[in-house]
Amino acid sequence: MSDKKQIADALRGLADNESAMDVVEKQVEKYRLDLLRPVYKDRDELIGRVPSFWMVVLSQHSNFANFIRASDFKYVDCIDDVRVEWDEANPGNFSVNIKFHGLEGDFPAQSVTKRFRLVKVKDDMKVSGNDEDRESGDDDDEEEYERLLSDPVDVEWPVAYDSINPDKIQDKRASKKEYRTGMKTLFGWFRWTGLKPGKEFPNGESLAELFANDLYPYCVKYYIEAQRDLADEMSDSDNDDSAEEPLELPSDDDEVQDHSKKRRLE
Amino acid sequence: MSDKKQIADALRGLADNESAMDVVEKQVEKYRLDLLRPVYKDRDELIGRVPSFWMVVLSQHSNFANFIRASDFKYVDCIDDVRVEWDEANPGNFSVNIKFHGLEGDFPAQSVTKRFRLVKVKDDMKVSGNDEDRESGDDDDEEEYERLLSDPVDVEWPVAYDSINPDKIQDKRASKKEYRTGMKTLFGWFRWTGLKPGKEFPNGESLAELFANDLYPYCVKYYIEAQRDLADEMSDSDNDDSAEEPLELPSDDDEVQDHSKKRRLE
Amino acid sequence: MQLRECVGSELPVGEEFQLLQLQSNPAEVPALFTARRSAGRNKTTVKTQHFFALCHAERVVFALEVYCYVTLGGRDGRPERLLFVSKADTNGYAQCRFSAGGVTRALLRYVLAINPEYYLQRVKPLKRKFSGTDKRKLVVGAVSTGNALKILADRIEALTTPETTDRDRFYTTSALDNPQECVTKLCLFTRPADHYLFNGSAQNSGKHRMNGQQLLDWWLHILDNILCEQFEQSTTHACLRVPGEEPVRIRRHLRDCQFANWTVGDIFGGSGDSPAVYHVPLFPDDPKSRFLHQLESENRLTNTTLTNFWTELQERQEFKLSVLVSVVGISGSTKDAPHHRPCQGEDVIVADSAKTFNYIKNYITAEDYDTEEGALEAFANIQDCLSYRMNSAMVPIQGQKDYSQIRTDKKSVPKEPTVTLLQPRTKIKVNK
Repeated sequence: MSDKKQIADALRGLADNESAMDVVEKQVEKYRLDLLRPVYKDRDELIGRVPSFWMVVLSQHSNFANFIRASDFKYVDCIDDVRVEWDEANPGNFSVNIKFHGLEGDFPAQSVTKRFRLVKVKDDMKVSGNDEDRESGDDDDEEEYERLLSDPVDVEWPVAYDSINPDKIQDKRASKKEYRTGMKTLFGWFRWTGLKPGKEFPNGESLAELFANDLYPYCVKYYIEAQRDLADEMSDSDNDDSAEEPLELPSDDDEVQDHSKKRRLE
Repeated sequence: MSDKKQIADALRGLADNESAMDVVEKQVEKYRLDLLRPVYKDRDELIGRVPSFWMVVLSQHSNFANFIRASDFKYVDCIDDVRVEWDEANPGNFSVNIKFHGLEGDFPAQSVTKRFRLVKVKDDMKVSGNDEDRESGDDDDEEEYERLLSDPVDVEWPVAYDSINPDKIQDKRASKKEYRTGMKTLFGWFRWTGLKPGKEFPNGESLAELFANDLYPYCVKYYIEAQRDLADEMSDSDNDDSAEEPLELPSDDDEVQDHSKKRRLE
Repeated sequence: MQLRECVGSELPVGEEFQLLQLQSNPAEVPALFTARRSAGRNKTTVKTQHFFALCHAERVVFALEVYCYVTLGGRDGRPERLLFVSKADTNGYAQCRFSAGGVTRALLRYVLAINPEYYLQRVKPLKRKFSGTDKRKLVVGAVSTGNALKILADRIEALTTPETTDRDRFYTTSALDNPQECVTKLCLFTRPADHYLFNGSAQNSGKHRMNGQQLLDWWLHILDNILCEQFEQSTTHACLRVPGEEPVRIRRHLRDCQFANWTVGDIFGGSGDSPAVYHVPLFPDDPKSRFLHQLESENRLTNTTLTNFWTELQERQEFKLSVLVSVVGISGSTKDAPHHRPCQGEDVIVADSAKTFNYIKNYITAEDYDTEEGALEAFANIQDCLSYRMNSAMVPIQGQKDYSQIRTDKKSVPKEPTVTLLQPRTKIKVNK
């Protein structure tokens, strides 16, 4: 019995230990961003002196293109600067600032900042309904998860998008299709809140994370990839199919039995 | 002209900035391991009180099995403890300590520590041959990359492995096949140096990294997953359709999603 | 053979369509068939991917994916081209009736008319030789980001001449010694499913779906037609394999075929007790290749015979559930020597990298087709992408076929057939 108790205590101890690790990881993340802040600041300044830097980065990134409409690239090419800033106190919250230059008669130059905040939500979706057999008040064990939310931010849409610009659509009902199309553009993303799934910019959270975790941190790497002298050099993501990889025949001496050759190694 | 100079200077500045980021990432990694060290220490102690913890973790981890021979699992089940320790001064270097209990008449109880060190190597493989048209001495721009190396460490092999135990094979030439088979076992891994590709344990570096970056940090998660499987709960990988799905490495895009924050060390 | 006429002849008169022909840059790849260790490795295989998408009334409505492998230096010295038809699909959002079978036949006819030499120009080699190159002047993948930035800085200041003038030396070009003797093979794998190229399109009630039997009949009809029309009767044979079915039953599937040389089996050679590894090709995204990789991981590569291979394959998930699946192949010579050379910017868009190819293709295959909106969005995106990014457009096609005459013949022109092969694409867009 005391054996069992010992094991149970150890498992509970491991649960606390897991929480301690989470705390460490958050602290490390804060430390990391504090150290990177001045380095990013220098970098932003240097990038500003390289013509078309962000145009090159954003137009060559294949995943970015999956989020927005192809027609948006006319305005993506107007992006002169992208900056991501993380809150000092709470690095889960961040803002994405995008600077556009204008297009005569179609699109005004502007600088737009969209803020994202990480909020804790009780996981009421996974434990659906059936609250009867749970003591209320004892919420400690309820799973919490974190979600990114945002507020809509003002942005001036291109004139060419008038027909799909939600502010200019008079009869929302008759123009439902146009409204939805507008919401799928990069400009629709600035309205994203995270609170109306299915009705706003699709995967707005993932696009925010793409800026914060990929595009901004690795922009120089992407810039260089786009400048390669041989465009067709394989990048890791091109290798999309394992089925056609050549097979490795066993060497003659271990033809018969030889169990674990390398399979798929990380 | 001065325009061109300005851009060129900015690009060179970005090169320095990249180096500064690498320095930050190394510093962060050190900070992280320093903070985790006491947490890992507590955890090691708690894990020691959970019977068969490592047996459960190692036998349920799908990738670990790909590195060693199926017959090794008899001895993997003897593993009572696994610890990874990173050098305080240089976290690229680490040691993996494995404690085995014995098997009467076959395998002695023992504790084995294998040390790995990260060394810088000039990239002489990618630019093959033809060094004539390059000034020697001016090596500054030559690509450097990092490689994991190790020294062989003593381990007592099971009696059952006598026929493939390199120390007991008399005629190396006649028993080439047995020798090679022995090198592919977990015990062969303890001899791995990283200097004789094709002649020693295959992918020894990857197995070291698997211990350091996956098995040890996430062992509690794997333990819990294994318990869930026992409880007959379907995990994603048990899905019926799995046979249909191609074995694919995660694409870059997934990576962004999953591992999020951490900027990978290059 | 012009793409416009060829496809237009199968589309309804009075209707306007647009066709995208996307093509990868030819690239040398490892051999399709694993060679014995003892065999010399002097073959060269060049792989090129074709992707066609047909649009009607501002909707993407049909797509077809074909790989072409040209192999040089085979045992008898005869060049070979092998067409692997990997995926075809409709989504039911067309605003008029059209025959997907007719379009498939026309597109295969078009690909068969392409001169194999066309695929041998400016080929990306299997391994690039950078020797003799001053790497410090060339921005390639092996150069670190930091050093690449310095190279670019030097270039801007014109301190170094960019090594960009002679990029062609990083590609190979070859000719066929005896193009007349080129062997043509065509193969595909049939397995019914809800969708392959148009995710979620099964939810459209307008999409006609076929079971395994119907799908096989549909393909046999197309291939039989192509065999009679385009191939030398005497030197060509065609094969059908249905794992799990007796030869007698397999022959029954062939009873309506006109071509004389249909047999039971496959075109890859080998007897029942030969190791499968040497006679099963490694096609992309193909269950047979995946099974070979499984055998590799289980160390059964060299001791699994063809007979066992097919028996075990049948046990695998993709062949189970009493769904009729089949492997169909053609091997022989075409009546006319293939002579067509597609023209960049006119009828084909050649992507400069796998990345660009997928970038464009994803506008079609990464969309959701559970509602019509997907078909409309895919069209709008592909059109905008081509015009803004590639300074290009799809090929306009006028329907020329009088459908009124064949309307009664329900059997040969299914309403809106689903043509599905192989595995569904996984959606690239991230859904959280």
